[in-house]
Amino acid sequence: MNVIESGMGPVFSNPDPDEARAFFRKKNRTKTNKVMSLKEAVEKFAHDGDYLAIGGFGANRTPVAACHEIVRQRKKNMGFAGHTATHDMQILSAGEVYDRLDVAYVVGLEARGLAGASRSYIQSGRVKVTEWTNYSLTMRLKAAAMGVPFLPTRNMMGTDTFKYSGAKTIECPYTGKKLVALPALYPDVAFIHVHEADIYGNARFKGIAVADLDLANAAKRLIITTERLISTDETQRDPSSTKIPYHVVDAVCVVPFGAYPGTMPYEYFSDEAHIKEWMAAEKDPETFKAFLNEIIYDCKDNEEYIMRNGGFAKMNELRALELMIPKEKK
Amino acid sequence: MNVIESGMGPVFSNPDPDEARAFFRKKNRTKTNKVMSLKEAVEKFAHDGDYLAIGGFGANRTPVAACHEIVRQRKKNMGFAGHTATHDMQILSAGEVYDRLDVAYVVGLEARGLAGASRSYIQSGRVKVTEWTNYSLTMRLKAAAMGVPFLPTRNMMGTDTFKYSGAKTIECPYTGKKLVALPALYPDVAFIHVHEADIYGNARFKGIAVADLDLANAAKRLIITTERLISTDETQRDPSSTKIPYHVVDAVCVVPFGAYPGTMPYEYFSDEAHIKEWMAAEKDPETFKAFLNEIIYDCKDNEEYIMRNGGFAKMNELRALELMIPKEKK
Amino acid sequence: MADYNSMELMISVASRELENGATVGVGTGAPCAAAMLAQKVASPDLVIVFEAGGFGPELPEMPISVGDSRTFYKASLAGSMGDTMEYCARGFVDYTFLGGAQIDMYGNLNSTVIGDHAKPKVRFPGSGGANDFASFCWRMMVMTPQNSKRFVEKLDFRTTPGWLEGGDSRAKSGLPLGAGPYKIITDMAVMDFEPESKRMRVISINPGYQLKDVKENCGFELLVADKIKETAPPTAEELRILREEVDPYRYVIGR
Amino acid sequence: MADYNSMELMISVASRELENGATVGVGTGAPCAAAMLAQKVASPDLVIVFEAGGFGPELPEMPISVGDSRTFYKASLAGSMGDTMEYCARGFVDYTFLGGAQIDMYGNLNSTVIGDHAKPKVRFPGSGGANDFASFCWRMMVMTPQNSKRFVEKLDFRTTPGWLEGGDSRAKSGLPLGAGPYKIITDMAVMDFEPESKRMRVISINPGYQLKDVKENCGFELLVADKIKETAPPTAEELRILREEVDPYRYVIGR
Repeated sequence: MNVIESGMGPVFSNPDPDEARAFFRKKNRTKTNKVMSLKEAVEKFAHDGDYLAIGGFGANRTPVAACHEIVRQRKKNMGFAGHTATHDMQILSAGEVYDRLDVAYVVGLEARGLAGASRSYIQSGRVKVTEWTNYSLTMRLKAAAMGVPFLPTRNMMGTDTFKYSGAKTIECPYTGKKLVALPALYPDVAFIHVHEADIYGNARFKGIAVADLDLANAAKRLIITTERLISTDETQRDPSSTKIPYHVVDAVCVVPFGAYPGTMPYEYFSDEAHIKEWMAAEKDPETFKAFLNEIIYDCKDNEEYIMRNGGFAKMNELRALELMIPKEKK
Repeated sequence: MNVIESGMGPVFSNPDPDEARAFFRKKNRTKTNKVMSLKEAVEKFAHDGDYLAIGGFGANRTPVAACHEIVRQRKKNMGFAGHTATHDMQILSAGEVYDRLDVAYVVGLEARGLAGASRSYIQSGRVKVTEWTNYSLTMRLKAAAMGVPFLPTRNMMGTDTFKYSGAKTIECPYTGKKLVALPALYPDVAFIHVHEADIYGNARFKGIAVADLDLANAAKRLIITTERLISTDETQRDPSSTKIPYHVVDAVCVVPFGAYPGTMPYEYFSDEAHIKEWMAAEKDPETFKAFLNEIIYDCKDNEEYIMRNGGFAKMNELRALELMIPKEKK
Repeated sequence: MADYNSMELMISVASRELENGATVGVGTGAPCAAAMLAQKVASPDLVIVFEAGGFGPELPEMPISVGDSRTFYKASLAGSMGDTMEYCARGFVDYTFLGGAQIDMYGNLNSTVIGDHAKPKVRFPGSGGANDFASFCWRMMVMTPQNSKRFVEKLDFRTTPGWLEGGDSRAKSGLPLGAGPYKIITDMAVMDFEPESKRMRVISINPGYQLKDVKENCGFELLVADKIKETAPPTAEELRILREEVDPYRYVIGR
Repeated sequence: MADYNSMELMISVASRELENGATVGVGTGAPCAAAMLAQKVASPDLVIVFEAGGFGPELPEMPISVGDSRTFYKASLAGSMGDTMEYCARGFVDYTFLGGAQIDMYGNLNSTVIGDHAKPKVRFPGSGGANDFASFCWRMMVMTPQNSKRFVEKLDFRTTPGWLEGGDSRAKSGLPLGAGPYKIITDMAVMDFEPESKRMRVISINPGYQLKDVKENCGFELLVADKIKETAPPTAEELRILREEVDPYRYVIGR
């Protein structure tokens, strides 16, 4: 079909739905207990060179513990989908985990400011970068979830964002209008943090979905980190509440406070003080090295990280903040 | 762009997203009390010649009362999206409401058999018919919901279903694969039946969504019929449970048992005896005329229809059936 | 005279194709009965998929509609039609059972019209989700009574894709690669499709029938496998479960 | 010396553009403050939209992230990024506020890089949802301090579409018709875009500034409306609500 224009950015993953179909055909759909430690799940399902995508939105219902574990295991040369990647990006950049990056929003922390280390890593020129937008990355995951090689949208046109993307423009067969065609994105491995899941992987969360429903379907391997386990009786009682069915899930890791220091809706608010610590530590390489040892490399797991950061007292404070419970009423 | 093949069926609606954007831009988004009678809603929002689409799936969470009211008000020359249209189709055919039809599944009642009157009406040659599939109609609504003129899929190819459709085939700009391009479908008016809604139109339902989420967004005018009203405090308390937000809703009609004689999940099972009555009555024009007078034309509203069909006793029976409560335990 | 009827035979034979952990897209009636039977005999983790959005239910009884509440009872997902079909399109669904008023030698199906489309002699429901399931699911199967009016040389309307014109025509069509018709199970025999020509081929004959019967009741020339087996009849256990648990009111298997 | 600062002025001016029942896509900071102020002054039914999926919340306080729980507090929808952007793409969202490191005379924005893309002098976050909002929402507005380093003749990188190269270039680009930059609100003035050329045009000047200041602090040639008004300063009520209810900790309006 005649392509009108092509972006010059590399596409880091294969949009071919038949290649993906052959993979998904082999995925196990029996009801098997998939509960394992996050350490084991990362060892088993995340490999050097994989294309990685994670759920949530920057520092909101983000699988932070999973990002820590990926860094702790010193994974390298990964591709990464940076859709509003903020604190997650700080962590992955600190470990220099990725060397190719689909960018929608990176090196920023929204209202908090900029993420220095992420920025210097990308400015170092050691990272291949292709530009997209938040919606475009979502649509690329949706295309994969739908089993089609591309989806059309009406954004990006007329900009350098398009020029430095891997997208193409085409003409609508019905209206003759120019449209952007976005190539399907099938991540090799994805992590999504949820409120509740059963042992097979039937998972629930509350609040905004961001891109997680499409991500769950698009990812070739999916690890669920969950605040807590629930019984399969409960997921079966109310299938309308299941957001991610077990068929697409490879591992279930029980990780309380797995989104800390980010926000987990209805559970705990973000620890802004700790994120400020990060931003400060990032400014000096030596300080940052010590800081990373303290909170990641020297921690056995997320529990140790939480305990080093104030434990239950801090978590209870953050819960009160999230629920907007006035101090005096505590 | 080069179209490889084009189906020969007419496309009954304009897939142009800019035309639709101009319409949606003017839609009222203030919080206004939209509660009105179904009679008033149909008078106000459903017009002769409109393209009509309804929610649910044949005889499952289908706005049956709305179909009755449309027939009662003798609407004519409508377009209709027949995605697994079963009992709803029987009603609309009885009223000869439509004269152009996008077909995925019509004239059938699934395991129950065939709908005689719908069949003869279509066989009469007085109805323009374009062929699609269930998924294709869903995707046409999704394209409209996404504000794009078409979406690509991988079904329909190599069949007469494609040949008699309004679809086209195109080549993927990334893989060179042949794909079907489905034109966006923006219904002029749509009806969706739900369990609960507030006065502004924030609506919830349980169980399968079928195509209702995309339909709600694709429709230019949307009427919600609901089993019951809930407070806005409740919809605001739990926005994660809202399936259809008020912004897209034009009217809220409180219609208990509004899906009868179809199934309403967790509320009441279908009245198979009554549907059999229909099928029997359809066989003879005179009998059918009398039957329609009895259950539609001579009924003031859905309440009268329900009362004529056994009232609360019958509804309680159907509830027990739906919840699989053994008789002796009632 | 055997102690089972042809519907019970077809359902039992079909159910044996569904291994544990497989996914199958079904409609109401016999296909659903076959899936339920498989779940209760050898494949407890068979994932049953309904086009309206029910995914992985533990069916408490036969659904009347592929959208009624039974189709998402204790399900892993009460989703949308889009969800179901996206699972299929993504390659997640192994099998589907379909049917029609006519079938040809390549397993293409007609469920739309007899006669001219503009003014049909008989209008049938149309594709529904059949064309979608047949396009996306890896292996399409058909359970049907066999006769020359149903097994035809040429369809009045090709609603649902089989192997299209045979050979590599489907591979060239744009439909997902590697998916297509797999087994045709009739009251008389079981057919597959010859790998090169993609033509329907008799591989086993049901008890009480001869190859002659199978050929006489088919409107096109059937290929015949080198070795034809006799179809294994329903076991006592299959019959008991089918009659007592799957279809106690005999909606599908009849009396 | 006025009893308000330039941020308070910009937020107040911006908030007046948001009529009751309008929809506005915002990020954190000043845009969010303007939307909250509008809700509390004259537009209680203003529908605030966040890209991460929050739709129509009653913001209890300033969100730290466009995805935190405040963005769907008492909302009409806690949806997905796709939901939000589809609302925008469908023409449901009237306004959006965006910003950037650089802006040109057609309202195009750069939030990606300074210098060469392959090895940038400075890497900024990139589009995020900005390109999407600017493509889809009917009227894009910018609140920004004004200086020649920010208001430039040529962007280092065009992240987000304004009127592109002006004239009918946007109409020909494939972007949704009729949408584009609407007002630019700075610490010195308010600009709109001349309908034919689509070039930035001064329409009102803020108290305490002269046209001369506005021109000197802009890296490209500004058009000037026939009648230039003085920008109406924040009212006492606007300042009270802004300081006491919208931003009591002065995260945005500063001290």
